[in-house]
Parts: sequence; structure tokens; C-alpha cells
Amino acid sequence: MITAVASMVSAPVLGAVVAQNVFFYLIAAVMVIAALRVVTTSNIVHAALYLVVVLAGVAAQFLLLGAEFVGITQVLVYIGAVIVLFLFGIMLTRAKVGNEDGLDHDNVIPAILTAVLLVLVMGYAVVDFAGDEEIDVLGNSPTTVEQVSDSIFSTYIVAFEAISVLLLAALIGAIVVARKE
Amino acid sequence: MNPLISSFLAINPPYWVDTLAKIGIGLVAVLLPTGALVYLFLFKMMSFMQSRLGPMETGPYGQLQLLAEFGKFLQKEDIFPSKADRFVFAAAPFVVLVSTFMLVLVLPGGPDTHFVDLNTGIYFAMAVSSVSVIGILMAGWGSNSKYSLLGGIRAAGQLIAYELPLVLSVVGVVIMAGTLNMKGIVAAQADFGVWFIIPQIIGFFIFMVAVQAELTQPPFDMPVAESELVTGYLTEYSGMRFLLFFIGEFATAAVFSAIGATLFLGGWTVPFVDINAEIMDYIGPLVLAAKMVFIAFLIFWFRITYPRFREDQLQRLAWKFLIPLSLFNIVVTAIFKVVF
Amino acid sequence: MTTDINAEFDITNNEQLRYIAAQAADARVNVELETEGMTLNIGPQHPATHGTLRIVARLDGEQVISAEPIMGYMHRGYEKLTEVRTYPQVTTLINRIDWVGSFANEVPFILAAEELMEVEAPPRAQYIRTALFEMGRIANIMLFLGDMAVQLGGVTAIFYAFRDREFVLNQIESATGGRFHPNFNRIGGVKDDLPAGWIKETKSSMQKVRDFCDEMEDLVVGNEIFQARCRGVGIIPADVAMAYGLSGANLRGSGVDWDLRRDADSPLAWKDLDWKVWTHPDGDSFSRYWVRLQETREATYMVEQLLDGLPAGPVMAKVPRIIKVPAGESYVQTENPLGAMGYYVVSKGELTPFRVKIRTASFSNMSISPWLLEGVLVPDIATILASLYFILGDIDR
Amino acid sequence: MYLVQFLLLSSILFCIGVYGVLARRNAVLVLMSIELILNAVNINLIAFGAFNGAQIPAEVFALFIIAVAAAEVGVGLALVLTIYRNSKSIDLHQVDLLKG
Amino acid sequence: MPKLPGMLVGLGVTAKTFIKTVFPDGPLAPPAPSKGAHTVQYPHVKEAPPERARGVIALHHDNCTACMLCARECPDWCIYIEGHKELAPPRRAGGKPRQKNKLDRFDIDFALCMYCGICVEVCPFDALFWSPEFEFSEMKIADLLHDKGRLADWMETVPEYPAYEAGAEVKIKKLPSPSS
Repeated sequence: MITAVASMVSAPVLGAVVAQNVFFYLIAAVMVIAALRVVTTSNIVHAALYLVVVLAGVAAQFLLLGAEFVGITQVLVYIGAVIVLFLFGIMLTRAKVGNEDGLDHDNVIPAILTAVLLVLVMGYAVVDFAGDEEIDVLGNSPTTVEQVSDSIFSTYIVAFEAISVLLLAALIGAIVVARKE
Repeated sequence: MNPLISSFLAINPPYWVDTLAKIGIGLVAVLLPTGALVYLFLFKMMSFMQSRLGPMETGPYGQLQLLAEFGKFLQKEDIFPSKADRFVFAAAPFVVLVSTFMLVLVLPGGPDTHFVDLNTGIYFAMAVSSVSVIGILMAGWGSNSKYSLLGGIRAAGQLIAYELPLVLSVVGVVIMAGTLNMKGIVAAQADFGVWFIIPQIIGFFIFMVAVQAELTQPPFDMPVAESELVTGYLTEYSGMRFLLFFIGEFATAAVFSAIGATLFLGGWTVPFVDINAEIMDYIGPLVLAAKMVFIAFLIFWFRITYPRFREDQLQRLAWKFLIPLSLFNIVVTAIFKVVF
Repeated sequence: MTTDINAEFDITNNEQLRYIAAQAADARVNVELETEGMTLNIGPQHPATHGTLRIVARLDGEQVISAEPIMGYMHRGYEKLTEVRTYPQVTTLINRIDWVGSFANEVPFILAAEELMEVEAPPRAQYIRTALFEMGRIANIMLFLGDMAVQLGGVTAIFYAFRDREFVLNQIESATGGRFHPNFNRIGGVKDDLPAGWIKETKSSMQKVRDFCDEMEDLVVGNEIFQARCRGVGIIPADVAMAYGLSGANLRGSGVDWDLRRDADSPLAWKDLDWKVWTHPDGDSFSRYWVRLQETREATYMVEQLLDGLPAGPVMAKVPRIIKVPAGESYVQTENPLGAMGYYVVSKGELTPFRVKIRTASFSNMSISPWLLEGVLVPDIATILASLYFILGDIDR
Repeated sequence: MYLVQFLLLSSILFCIGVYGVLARRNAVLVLMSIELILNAVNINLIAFGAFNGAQIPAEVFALFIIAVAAAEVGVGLALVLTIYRNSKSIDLHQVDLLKG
Repeated sequence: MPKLPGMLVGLGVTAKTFIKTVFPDGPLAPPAPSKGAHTVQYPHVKEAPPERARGVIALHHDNCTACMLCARECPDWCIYIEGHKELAPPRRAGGKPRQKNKLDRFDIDFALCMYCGICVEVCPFDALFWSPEFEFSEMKIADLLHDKGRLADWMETVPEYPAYEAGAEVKIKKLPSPSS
């Protein structure tokens, strides 16, 4: 599916824009439903699996926007590592099959109100700001790995080094925290 | 634009026809080598290495044994453990299979014979191969069995640990080729003069070890260790779903062998033949299949001969030996690339 | 501050109790990441137990906190059954105790009965008995040599073991008529003499066994993975081994030089042979495997010596047709493939024994497993159980 | 395609993530909700990058965010494991040692 | 010469077995795995068990006197014998008619039998024999009860007693001539 989309991105075929819109709405709908299930399901492992769907959808959206490298990185890092870490964490702490109580706060009304208000405000702002701006996806040439890497290792080299140090620190920190004295 | 069909039939079909054809060819490209590997190596070579004949009754020399097994698994009851998480349990084999089928997409069979020619081909392959971990964890957890859970967690730990050497062993090849594109790597080997197995012998060794671990084949089969965990995350599966896992395992073996053949053995190329010749579109896939069978032979040879590691020894091997070795390989390769 | 322990710990406070329990668990097992405990039932149906043995293992992660073997799923009551069988009939039953080395099961019982009846088998019979005894040992231990590798994941060794064990079993069958249950021993000798050509074929099959031993040394013993899995796993110090009453290769693997074939006064022909008792000082799973491998090879030479020195003569002493064993009691134990096996036979002068107590090697060898399995990892359970080498029939009888 | 599609999708995901952070009391689920928020931001970045023709900086930033998210999950789960070890629960309501 | 790593030696063992199995006649001869393999394709090829193999028990009617010794000595009592006495014609002309045990029923339940051979051994009249024949499995367990006629049929498969190894002092027994 994703590769079909990807080959369309590089294809100046008539109707590709229509197909892209169709795919966008399909994937977006799946993502929103899955995201809602992530925050409402009463089974932690199910939440993690729904999160997989959301993250795969995000990767698909990246492909739709022509960001191939980021999309694949999303799959590699998020689905291949982060989710597995989550599942590990869940199974190490508790691996109960079935629903659990007490995953939500007793009073979720304020949270719902906050989220709904936020989405209304942001939705209004977004529509107001970019109501009819069109992305010329087909006009953009798809980015190559060379471009991304050149950019990382020239313009953003300091940020890259900082990220490296951060990852190392996080690695050591995680080991130190999780390890028993 | 539609290389598969246009190059063979000299017509330019609409997009959806091409996609359907690709899906069909993809199914064949996954299932045919899988069956061939199972028959050749699991049934026959393994038997011969153990002084026996293997299946002989179904068809000449037991060639139809696979079909018989297929029929047997299809008619078995699809058992769900009573306290299993039904949805997760049912979906797990498909997740594993999807990962396998997506792996095959980036394999080039000739200068114009490919499914998709991704700019980031090998990177894509490494990424989607990691998706199968989710399926295995789902199977292990969803079965609601202690053996399955232990097997699933072992599998996940193992696959994570060996993802890294696998990717790092490929990096050496990528540095030499200067591209992530699979076809580019093949072309680079043709330009370089020798296949990358010669300059990247360390990388090839790490790749083989990591693939063995990724496939959970002996000596790295702790997730399905029969004498310890019955069959690990597969314990509760039966019938169709077990068959899917089985296909997934051997199809992944086939695809990884093909990836190894592409990265280290020059893909579809044969020496002294122009790699872009028209004829390569037709014999290229066959050449690739032959090289794939060679690498699969190594994988299955190790599988048959070796006992299995312990979980902690496996992790130690990955983190303390393979990863430093692959980093060393990368450094050496990079130095050579810059100097020469 | 006063140190009143009851004031510090309120036993009704669940959180404190949980904390104490957690601390206690920490003290028990030293693991890097503490996770939920788990009780794992290994068996009664499990590939590692090769039979219906059940081991209840309490796990922390992959580490075993405690393991308790539960035996008796296959109890067949041989001790009671022998009380209603005549002496010749008992032989039929008891060679089903350790079903892979069955000839050896009959010998100590027959020796005990002979001791009571004060008959002794003629030398030719003793030689044939000893040769078949050693071939039973070979057939038994070959299975172990393959099975241990298969428990560690190497599938191929077991096929070689079964392939070459077949030659030995064929020889046992062509001499006794039974592959697994020879029922060849009689009070006062053996049932029949050897068929013509048997000695030559047996010698060639012994050569095949030695080839198999070489193959195992290359395929299994020399393999670095196998050594990594076995060396230092399941170490039994010599004093612990003796305290638990281990015998056979499990004891010799701990460096104790004790072999009933040499150390006990037996009418069988071992005393006439030139052979060596193999020991290994390490006491781990690897040393048990190694000792058994050497013993197999040694046994092939013993069989060849026995066949070369086979004396002429009858194979049966004079015994009455209807056997009534005089009143009395005797205990005979021999060095069976699995270890020391003994029969305590009490007779009241009737057709049937009054009481037979069977001391089997596997039962004692198994009894060390809770001590041995404590603190090991789950994969090591398979290694240790395989290296202890028990036959379920020998445990449960 | 319109920019607003992606922006709306990202804001919806963001708000779902916010709801999750506020409403959940299981530490792992809160971490998952944070992942949702980060991914919403990433969609925004890539969409704006495609819109402005500045794809490369957008992609680089998205990659950095993915890296940071991975680090965050690693440390977060380590913390969760420590909390679990100390109180045998990952219920955020029970982690109130700082309350005094 | 430095010692090869054990893992490579192990690979050599399997490879050697592979070659030995596929090319039993040397590497130049055409491959013949069915010759090189140690297994036998059972229903097509049958192994010949040794003469002494205890496969199935055969009964020679004429020798049996229904003395019940075998049934009594059997450890699991799987032999069922019924008989009656009848008068046989005198051996010499003018003599008294002899009394003879006539066999009505002689069944062995092979589902119970332990194949120990005690019955064959204790038979004082050489009426029971071991046959190495082993193919008599049945779909129903009741069919494993072989009656007199079936047991007699096995007589044809009983081999001659083999000769003994040098130094033996046991007499070679003879099979009875087939009953008319």
C-alpha cells in the first residue's frame, strides 16, 4: 500500500492528485479512530497496538508528502524500536490479558473539555490561516537521502551532534535509572 | 513507468492493472522460493545430512509433500485458547506476513525488472523487517500462555539485538556503493570489479549471523526452543495461522537470502555480461534465485548443524562482539573509501 | 530510638508488607531488572522431560528461584507386581524399568536370586551376560549422547545416535530375540548360546560405535556453542553428589572414582578385563557428557575383549525346572548405564519373591534436581535435566 | 491537496494526545499519548515543509524529533520500571512521594 | 597444524554425511540417496529381522497336548486354552485305545502379550515357536486375538534354528515336520 502510494508520488499521472486525496482521507480516518482508541481503550497492550496503526499512518502521510526517508525512519524507529520498547515495558510490569480498571482518572470531564476546546480553537486558527493554501506535491521533486544527509552534516551539524550526545545521555540515563542498585 | 509489464509485453497498461500484476507477481515471488527452500533444504538436505531420505511418498521424491502439508494445515481446526486475546491472537500471523511481503518489494531482478525502485531501498528493507517483531510479540502475548509469553519476549529481545548488527553490516556495503538504492548497489558491484563479498567479508559474516538470528533459526532459535519453551510463541497456534507463521519464517529466509545475494553477491549480474543488457531482464531473476539458493544453503546448513545459544550468550554475542566488529568494519571501509 | 520491631512494621499496612516482600525477593535473587514472578510448569508433557515428569519452577524473569520435580505420573508398581510373579516371570517385567538399556536391568535381580539359590552361572554365560550388559550400556548411552545435543537445539546428533544405535540393537536382537526387552537372563545362566557369526558382526558394530563417538566429538563436544551451554552449568561438587546418593556417570563426572563394575565383587566378567574408569573433575554438564562419551568408547573395547576371550562350555548351570528360591534375603547392585541399580530380594522359599525392593539410579539422580536447578536460567533447565540423564521408567518404575 | 488537511489532522491528533495525557493515570499510557503529540508535530513540520518548498530542513527536523522521541521513551520507560519496582504499580496516583 | 574451530569441524561432519548419503558409490557415480541412506522405505522395502527375533508366536497343533503349562507361566496370562479328552485309535493293532488331549481352543491375545517368550520356553512338547514375522497389526484391538488356525498359519514363517558360535555346548534344535 505504502509503496503504491510512493510510486504515485513520483508519477505525474493524471488523477494521482485525486488518488492522493482519497488515500489521505482513508489513512487520516484510520489514524484518528486508532488514536482515539489509544486514549480510550482499557487494555494497555491494545493501546500500544493501536499506536502502531497511528504511527504507520503517520509514516504513510510522510510518504504522501514526498518525505520518503523520514517515512521509512518513522517505521524503523517508531514501529521497530519505540513500540517494542513500550510492549516490553508493559510486559515487564504486567502482562495481563484482558481489560483493566483504573487506567483513567476518576473525572475525565475536564480532560475532554480541554481537548475539545483545544481542537476547536486550533481548527479555527488553522482554517483561518491556511484555508485554501494548496500543497503542490507533484511540483516538488521527492527529496533524496543525499540531500537530507548533506543538510544534516553541513547546516545542522551542531544540532546533529547535540542529538547524538542527547541519545548517549538518554542511553546511559535509562540504564542507570532502570538498573537496580 | 510500468517496467514489469511494459518490458515483457511491450504494452503500457493502466496503473491499477500494473499494480494488480505486481501483487500477483509478488505473491509468486514470495511463495515459490519459499516452497523451493522448504523442499530443498528442510526436507531433502536436512534428511541427507542425517542419513535419511526425507519425504518420498507424495509425488516423485516427495515433491508434493509441501502441498500435502498445506492441505493438512488447512483442514485443521483453528484453535483459540479460551482466555486468549482473540483479536491480537488472530492478527499476529498476518503482521509477520505483511512484513515479509513488504521486504520483497525492493528486490531488483534485473535492470528493469523490479516492483518499486525506491531511492532508499535497503533502508526500507531494514525498516519493514523490524515490523515482524510486533507480530511476534502479539502472538506471544495474545496466546495467554507462559511459554508463548517467554518465547515472544525472547524473540523480541533477540530481534532488537540483531537488528543493529544487521543494519550496521549493510552500512559497509552502502559506503562502498555510495547509495541506498538496491539497483545502485548492484551497479556499484559491477563497477567495482568484484562482488562486495570479497572486500566486505567481515560485513558478510556479520550479515549471515544477524540474518540467522533474525530468522530465529538455530543456533539462535531460543524463541521457539522446543526443549525449553515447547515452541515458544507458536505454542498455541494451529492450522492456518500456524501455517502463516511457517510461511512467514521461510519466506523471510528466502527474502533475506535474496537481499544478501543482492548486497554481497552482485544481485542479478553474472560476470562478463553487461548488467544493463536486455537479456538480463529475463535471466536476471533466475540468476538472483540461484544466488539466493546458495545463501539459503549456508543458512540451513548452520541450522542443521549447530545447537542453540542461551539467551544471555546471544545478547553478549550481539552487543559485545558483532556490533564492535561491525563498527570496526564501517570505520575501515570508510577509511578505504576516502583514501582510495 | 527504641528498636521495637513491632512498632516499626505494622503488619496490617499492605504497602509496608509489599515493600518487605519486595526486599525479600531482592535478597533471594540478584537480578538486574526486577520483574513479575511466574510459576512455570515444565511437564508433565514437555519435550525437555522425555516422559511424564513434571517440574514446577518458580521463575523470576528467566531465572529459576525454586524448582520441584513431581514424579510418579508413570508409576507402574513393579515392586508389588513382582510379588505375584514367579522368578522367571519377574525378569520379563523388570527389563521394562530402564527401557533403553534393558538387558542391564535383569542382571542384578538374577544375581540376587542366584546368590539366594547358591548357584553360579558357568563362565561362558557370565561372559555373554557381561558382553550384552555392556552393549546395553552402549545402546543406552548413545541415546543420551544424541539426546543431550537435541535438548540443546542441535537436531542432527540424535539422528546419528539412532542410526548407529541400530547396529548395536540388531546385535542384541539377533542374540536374544528382543531389541528392547531381551529377557535373556535365567537363574543359572542365559537362555541360549550365541548364534554363529555373531561375534564378527558385533565387532564390526563396535567399530561403528567408535566411529559414532568420534563423530560426536567433532559435532557436539568440540562445538563452541555446546561448550558454552554446558561448561559451568549445573555444577555438582563431589561431596554434594555423594550426599545425594548420585551414581554412575553423574558421580564420576564430579570426579569421584567409583564404579561398581570394578569396586563391587561381582561374578560377572569385568574383573578379567583390562579397562579404565573415566572421571572428570569439573562436575558440570559438560563433564557428565564427556564421561559418558568416554565410557561408551571404553565399553566397545570391553565387548571386544569379552568376545575374544569367550570361554567354551555350557551357558546354563544345573537348576531345577521349577524354581523355588530358598528362604533368605540378598541385595545385589551393579553399575547400570544410568548408575547403580540394586535389587533387594526377600524370599520365603516360595515360587514368588516375598518382597523385592528396587533401587534405581535415576530416582537418586533426579533427587538432586531441586538443589541443582536453583538459580539457573530457563534454558539451563533443559541442559541440566539432559545431562543428569534420567529415564522416566527408571524413576517411577 | 490542501495544507489545511494535514494541519487539521495534526491538530486532532495533538488534542487526542493532550486528552490522553490529562485523562490517563497509567504511566505507560501517558507516554503513548506524548508520542501522539510528537507525531502530530511531525506531520505539521513535513506538511509545512512541502508547502513552502523547504522540504529538507523540515525533514531534518522531523528526524531530530524522532530521535528525541526515542530517547524520551527510553528514559521514560526506565522511570516507569523504577516506579513499578518501588511501588509495585505504575498508577500515577500512587506516585505521590513528593506530596509531603 | 592449528586446530580448526569446533564449529567448522561440526559443519564438516554434516557435510560428510550429506556426501556419503547422496553419493554412496563415490562422488563420480550418479547420486543414489536411497542406497546411501540408513533408513528403509518401509512398505516398499522390508528389513529382514534376525532368525531369533521374537515377532509372533506360531503353534504346531500336533505337538500340543493342552497341558496348560504355557497359559500358567505366562506373566500376563494372555493365552487361552480349552481342550477335552478323547480316545485315539491304538498305536499297535489290538492295543487299548489311547486317551489324548484334544485342543478345542488355543488363543493368544497379542494385545496383551509382552513377547517375553516364556511360553515357548516352557512348552515341554515343542508346540510353540517364535516367528520373526512382525506385520500383524490390526485396526481393531479385538482382532489381535489370534486363534488356533491363525497361530498355525504362522508356522510357515518359522525359520530353522541357526547354528551356534564356536565353543557352544547347546544342541541345535530341529523344527517339527509340517503337520499334515
